[in-house]
Amino acid sequence: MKRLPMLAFLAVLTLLMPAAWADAPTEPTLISVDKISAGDTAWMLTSTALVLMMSIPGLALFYGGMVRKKNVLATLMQTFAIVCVVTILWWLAGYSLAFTPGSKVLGGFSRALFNGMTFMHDPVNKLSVSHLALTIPETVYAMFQLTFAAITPALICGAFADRMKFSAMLAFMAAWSLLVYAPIAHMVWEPTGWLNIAGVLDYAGGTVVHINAGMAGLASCFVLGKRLGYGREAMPPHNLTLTLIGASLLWVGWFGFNAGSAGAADGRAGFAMLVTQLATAAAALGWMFAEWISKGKPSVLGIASGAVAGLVAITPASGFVGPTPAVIIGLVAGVVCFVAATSLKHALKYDDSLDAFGVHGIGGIIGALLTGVFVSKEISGVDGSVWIQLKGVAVTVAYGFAASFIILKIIDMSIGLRVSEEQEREGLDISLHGESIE
Amino acid sequence: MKRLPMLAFLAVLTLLMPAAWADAPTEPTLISVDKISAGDTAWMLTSTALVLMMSIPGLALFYGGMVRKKNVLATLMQTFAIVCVVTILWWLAGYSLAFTPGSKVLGGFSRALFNGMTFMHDPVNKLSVSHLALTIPETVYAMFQLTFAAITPALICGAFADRMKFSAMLAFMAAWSLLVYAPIAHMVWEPTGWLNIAGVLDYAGGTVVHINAGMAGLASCFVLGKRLGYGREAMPPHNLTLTLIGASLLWVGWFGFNAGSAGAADGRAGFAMLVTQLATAAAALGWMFAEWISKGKPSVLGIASGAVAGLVAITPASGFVGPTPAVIIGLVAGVVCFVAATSLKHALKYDDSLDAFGVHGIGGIIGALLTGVFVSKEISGVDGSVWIQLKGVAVTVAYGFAASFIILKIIDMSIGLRVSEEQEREGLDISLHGESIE
Amino acid sequence: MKRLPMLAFLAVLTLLMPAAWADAPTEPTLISVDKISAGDTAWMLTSTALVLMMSIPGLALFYGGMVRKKNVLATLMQTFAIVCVVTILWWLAGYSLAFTPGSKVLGGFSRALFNGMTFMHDPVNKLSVSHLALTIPETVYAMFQLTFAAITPALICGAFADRMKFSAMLAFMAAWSLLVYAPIAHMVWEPTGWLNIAGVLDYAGGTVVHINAGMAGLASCFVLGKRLGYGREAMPPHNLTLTLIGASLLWVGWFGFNAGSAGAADGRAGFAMLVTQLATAAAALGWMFAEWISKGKPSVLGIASGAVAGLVAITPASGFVGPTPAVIIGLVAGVVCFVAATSLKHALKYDDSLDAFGVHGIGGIIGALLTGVFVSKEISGVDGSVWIQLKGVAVTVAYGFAASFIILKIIDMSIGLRVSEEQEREGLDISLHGESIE
Amino acid sequence: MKLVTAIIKPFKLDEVRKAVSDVGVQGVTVTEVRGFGRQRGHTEIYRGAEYAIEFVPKTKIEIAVENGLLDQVIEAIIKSARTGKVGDGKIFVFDLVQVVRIRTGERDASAI
Amino acid sequence: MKLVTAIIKPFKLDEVRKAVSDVGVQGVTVTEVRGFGRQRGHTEIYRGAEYAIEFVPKTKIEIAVENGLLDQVIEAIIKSARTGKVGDGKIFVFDLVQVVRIRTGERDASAI
Amino acid sequence: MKLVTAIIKPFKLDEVRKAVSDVGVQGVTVTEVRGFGRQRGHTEIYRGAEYAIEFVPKTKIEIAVENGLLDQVIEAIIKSARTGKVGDGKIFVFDLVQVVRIRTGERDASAI
Ligand SMILES: Nc1ncnc2c1ncn2[C@@H]1O[C@H](COP(=O)(O)OP(=O)(O)O)[C@@H](O)[C@H]1O
Ligand SMILES: Nc1ncnc2c1ncn2[C@@H]1O[C@H](COP(=O)(O)OP(=O)(O)O)[C@@H](O)[C@H]1O
Ligand SMILES: Nc1ncnc2c1ncn2[C@@H]1O[C@H](COP(=O)(O)OP(=O)(O)O)[C@@H](O)[C@H]1O
Repeated sequence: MKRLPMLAFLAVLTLLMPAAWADAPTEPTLISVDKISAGDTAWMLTSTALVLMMSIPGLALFYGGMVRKKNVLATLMQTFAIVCVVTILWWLAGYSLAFTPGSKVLGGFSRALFNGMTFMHDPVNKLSVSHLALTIPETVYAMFQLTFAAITPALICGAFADRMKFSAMLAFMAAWSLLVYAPIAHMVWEPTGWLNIAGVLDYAGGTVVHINAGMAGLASCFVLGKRLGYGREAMPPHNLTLTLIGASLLWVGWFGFNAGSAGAADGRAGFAMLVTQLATAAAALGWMFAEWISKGKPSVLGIASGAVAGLVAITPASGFVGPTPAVIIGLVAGVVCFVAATSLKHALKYDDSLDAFGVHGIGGIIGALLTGVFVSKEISGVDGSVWIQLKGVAVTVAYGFAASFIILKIIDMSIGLRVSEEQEREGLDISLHGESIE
Repeated sequence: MKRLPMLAFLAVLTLLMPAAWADAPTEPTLISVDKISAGDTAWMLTSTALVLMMSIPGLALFYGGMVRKKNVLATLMQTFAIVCVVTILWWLAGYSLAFTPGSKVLGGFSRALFNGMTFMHDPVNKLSVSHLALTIPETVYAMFQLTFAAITPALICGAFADRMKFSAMLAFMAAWSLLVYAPIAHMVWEPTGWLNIAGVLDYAGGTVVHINAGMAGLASCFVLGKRLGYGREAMPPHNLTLTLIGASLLWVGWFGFNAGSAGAADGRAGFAMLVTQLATAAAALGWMFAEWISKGKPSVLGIASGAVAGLVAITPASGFVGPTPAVIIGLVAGVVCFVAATSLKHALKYDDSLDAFGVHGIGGIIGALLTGVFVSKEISGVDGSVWIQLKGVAVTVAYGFAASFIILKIIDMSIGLRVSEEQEREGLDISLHGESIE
Repeated sequence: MKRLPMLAFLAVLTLLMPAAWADAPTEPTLISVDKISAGDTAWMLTSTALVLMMSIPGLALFYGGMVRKKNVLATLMQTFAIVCVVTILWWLAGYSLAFTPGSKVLGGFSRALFNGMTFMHDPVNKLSVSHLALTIPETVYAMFQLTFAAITPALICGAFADRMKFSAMLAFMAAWSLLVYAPIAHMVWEPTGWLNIAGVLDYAGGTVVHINAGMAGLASCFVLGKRLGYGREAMPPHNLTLTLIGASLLWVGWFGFNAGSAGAADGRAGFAMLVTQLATAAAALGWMFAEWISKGKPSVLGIASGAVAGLVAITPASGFVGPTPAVIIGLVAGVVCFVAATSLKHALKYDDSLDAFGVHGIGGIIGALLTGVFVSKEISGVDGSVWIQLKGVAVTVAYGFAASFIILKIIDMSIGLRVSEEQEREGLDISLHGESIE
Repeated sequence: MKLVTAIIKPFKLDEVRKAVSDVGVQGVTVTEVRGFGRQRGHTEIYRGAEYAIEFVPKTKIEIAVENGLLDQVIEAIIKSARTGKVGDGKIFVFDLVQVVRIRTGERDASAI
Repeated sequence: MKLVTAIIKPFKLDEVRKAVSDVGVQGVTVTEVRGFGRQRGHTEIYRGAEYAIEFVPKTKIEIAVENGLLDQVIEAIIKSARTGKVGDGKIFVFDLVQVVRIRTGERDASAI
Repeated sequence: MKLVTAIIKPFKLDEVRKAVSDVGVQGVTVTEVRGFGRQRGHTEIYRGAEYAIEFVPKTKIEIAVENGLLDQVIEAIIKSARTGKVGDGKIFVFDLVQVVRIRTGERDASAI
């Protein structure tokens, strides 16, 4: 997203505003408050709340319900703590590194500590806006992007559930947020980023968020190894009620994620929401029927997983494609992710415990590529190509995996990644947090 | 709703726009993007998210907490799957059948596959709007209406909980959505619909949604019969915590349902939200005190049920009445639905397991009739009458019940509606979905 | 809030509107509908839904998860019933007493029964607005304020969990809402209120909501005494999953609470949301690390409690301070509230069961005072001082405690406050409500 | 005195309780258990991972009786608990050396 | 050796455990059970449907003891578990044929 | 006939069940219990309030066997349940006066 809606706003703005305006700023700038659209701002404030709700409680519950009862609190805590840590890092440097011009691969420090992000009250009546969203206050844009930066590392937790030390998890996520998320976001979304210049399309984060998190997840299950007793002991989800609540809140919140990525309450946002709904439903049914046919029963975990796979796959495409392509993208994602999570994983014998890679990695790749196939110039005003998309995917896959792998190895060699066998047996709730649920 | 707010917008619009605009379109049309109100769009995007949240997780939890532990996942799955199926049907034909002119009883196929629903990017800068909401993109209007179409069949599930086959449930809901929901919605809300022409008032769906679902529920408990051991074995709700979460999310989401039915962020929406809050609180207290007095204790299930009864009853009235009438409507609904769910049902000896009819059918009828009594011309700009309302109620009661009954019988004779006795005993979670909660 | 954003709007409005407008109304008035901002209205409708979600299910779950299993439903019911009761009282007189001019300490009855709150439909096209929010319908402003009035008494419940009669609880909350909440809200927020005139700054309710509720909580644990077996029997939280869901929804909803207190979708709202996020994260981490260091383990209850402490502390400051002060306010609140809830309470030996005072009272005082330290004239257009803040705190502490204490004593002497020993042993779910969870 | 222990199908609990009350039993203690036997469990599949749940939910009831009442109680349980399908369960009888009613300190016969 | 089984009121568990430890018991096994007896249950009403919950939550404790310790243990339980109200529960004593400590394979006396 | 009762570590259940099946046991009844013994529990801290959780989760299995099978079963349990760490649990053996299979009314040996 970002770059294109920016053009979109400009297009619209130029119709309404003094010609002078036509040449758009390329970095955060001060504008007069009356240039702010209350309508756009209202929707972006709302979208920010919705995306935060995706992480807490949405994702936390989605994962929490799938683990064993002795690990549920530890799992919820991971997402909650990640949101807190990323918030502080975003303020320190993350936002600045991702969304200020800087170089082709990383932004600068001009916005560190949200330095220069102002609202000058009457009588001055000026405030700063991001060059990526000219009709809303920069504070709102920075908050909206913060919620993306927060949920992305939290997605990774699904891969290493039940066995990572909390301290190591915090260290990994902090490093990952600055060293992996910020650069990829900059390259793909910031106009000066080289993948953005190359024309890679990623409306709401299929590449930056999902492929990126999926690869980090894959790296983590290689580095950590399997859960104790994996394959021998039964490890059924302890309470899918939580998982279904989580999936539902992810779905609802995703409207903020995708339609919010329009940066405005406009026709583009409307389309993004509509195709998100269609792809999600198609994917949920795709997974459900694939499972029903191949395993004999349609499961709650299946339909919920399918919905998430659809949400992931439509994310990069949401502002670019029409209804029918959305249904196709959803169906493909639902069926392919079903295969990835139920067969591929068991075939390749790695323990991606809650399928962070199987759903977000695979689903993200499907979405990124199909965006190139189905992008509609009418809706988005741009062209795309599978090859350019493939380039974005390849870079993210390679960098996301390698960088995550290295960070994890370093932490493992320093403070150690994995809990002791007794702790794992007793369960992380009691051993790491000294708490348990009745 | 729909027709009247449309007039409202026009009223407002005419003040602001070229005279040419005064004669309003009677079918979806293309307009220039700058005719779109970002503020109205922001609120309608938000309302859509809120109404989806009513279904998942709201309604799913409201019902899920009331069933026995062995059926909770199956109950959650029903609502979730219905949302997915209706989404696809809405795209295929549902939206077109309900909200394009067509005949007096049903719309046409002009919008099948959302055909013609476009957003033409810069430089064209036009997009399509529905003739029922001229200041927001048609995509947003279609999505908003989709969430109504999705929750309505899900409400029915409360009547046949714990005993219907999942496959039969899918078939029934698919048929019902196209054969019962779409026509009723068209007749009541689309300007060409005969009940709309007749002047039936239904602001946000008391008739279309609640009476309709309530009657289908009643039909289903006649066709399916009672749960195994009903009346003999204890069947207490297994976890009212879920039910209270569900009732709360229904309440919050209902602001999108009622205030969103204004189609805009305006004075009408504000009034709709205010009266919704008043009626809900009055009904919750009404039910609670009625129970306290007659049974000796105020219960959590009681206050939650009362709140839902109030939400149902104020739905058709929300854009038409002032504060004091809202309190009266709420009180009446709370007390009458209490009697319906606690005495009437046991007297008539049908097993409306979670009171889909007792709350939505009865509550909807109360609301529809009292709308005729309390409608305020000042607020709504229209008159109403109990007799005209009665007409709308009668048609919906008759058609809703008969059509549902027939569809159910056909499914019963073909694939069969009810699970086997063993499956029902073992619980639907394990027998239908192969899952269970700890 | 209120008074200052009002000025803000005026500032903005004056730039856009006929000079006549410059002198602002000092009481609710009728204006033409086209003076309403759809964007501001959209955000305020949304904020209202968010703040309601904070109470139900947010706060209900936050508290419900912390009690013993036998009391969870009773705890959920308290918040739900309070929302209903306060809604009716707000309509009867509460809103009028708080937000119409009246005297320096209390408003008048001009808006009792929402009398005069109108929306006159086409062709008149006028509606009433509050003098405290001139760009949104008065219905929306009254609803937004209603959600504040509803959550405040519900916060108190944390102090007397597991031992108060439901009937006594209803009586206390009804009295408290009219005799304590309304006057304090009037004094602090209504331009004619003496603390407002004195220049006390309370953007979103640190004083009115949190200190006020915290002191009532403290009073109630003195009047009621400890839970049976307190200190001897183990009383661990039965299900922190619920508490974490609650904390998460409080966080998300708080964006409506703080950013909504701007009364508009503008730069002020954006800043309020941003600093809310920063302070919350800082406080959550502050509490977590303080606990980790002093008790050896970081707990889920700890990080969740810290987040709430941060939300409380930033509430009065949210529209007044910049990012870095927000982080400082959060850190201080997280650490100090940790000490208050874990040591102070045990030292002073009162049973503030779920730390209503420890978190809301202490956190509110910290926030109110630090607002005086960090207020930025650039952002808010006003100056503040710790001494003026201290005045506001002192008045609220004194009046809130004394009035609550007296009301409780009167109820205790009349109908009695506390359940019988058997009821407390058996658990309130069964003894008061005749229900239980599996 | 004897302690009669029966493992039964959970949904039969109410019937059995009534049946034994009818023959004069005044107290019963019930425990939720899981049973493994001829009656097979079921399989659950989560994202392709199949788990064979070998244990079936059962309910265990314990009744202390005087020798005189033993046979009637056993008969009552058999009659009320039987469905004829595999998994109906078992009855185990033990000798009781001593019984005490905590409230009164009464022993044996009078304590039951 | 004997196995002492006591059905007590749940909130008495800690007291009883301390009491038996004081007389030298080193191990206890506890089970959550539901009891039917002189003490009545309660009724729950859900939307007009009344359910009589006949069973009361109880806690069952099992203690293997050498014969020498039997009487002291019984006394300790009676003292600590008694409230004097109906529902205080029962103590059942059984003969133990054999006891084994799994960790060491020790038998009988030394295994307790 | 004897009833063999074993208190074991929960995660050992599957192994033990397989082990006893291998020596010919056809039925087992399992109960979730909590144990107090040499193995210590843990502490939980909630907002500064420390709770010592003295009881450790354990699993209790009950197996009715004919005398002939007794020793093999005990051996099988010891082998499969042992970790060598404190808390491995205990085996208690009782005399069974009578066994009935509810479905068929069969008694004793043939009922097991
Ligand atoms: N030898 C045994 N020891 C202990 N419990 C047993 C034994 N055999 C059966 N059971 C219990 O009885 C239940 C029913 O036994 P099963 O063999 O399934 O059917 P049936 O009772 O009809 O033979 C089992 O689930 C188990 O709980
Ligand atoms: N005959 C019995 N067999 C098994 N358990 C019994 C028997 N009688 C009582 N109990 C258990 O003891 C508990 C207390 O007994 P009850 O009759 O209620 O009070 P009291 O122990 O004071 O006589 C019951 O809930 C039940 O669990
Ligand atoms: N005297 C006893 N009576 C009943 N149960 C016992 C007794 N001693 C031990 N147990 C049970 O056995 C379990 C293990 O015993 P413990 O002393 O912890 O370790 P070990 O079995 O290695 O000696 C305890 O948790 C308890 O459930």
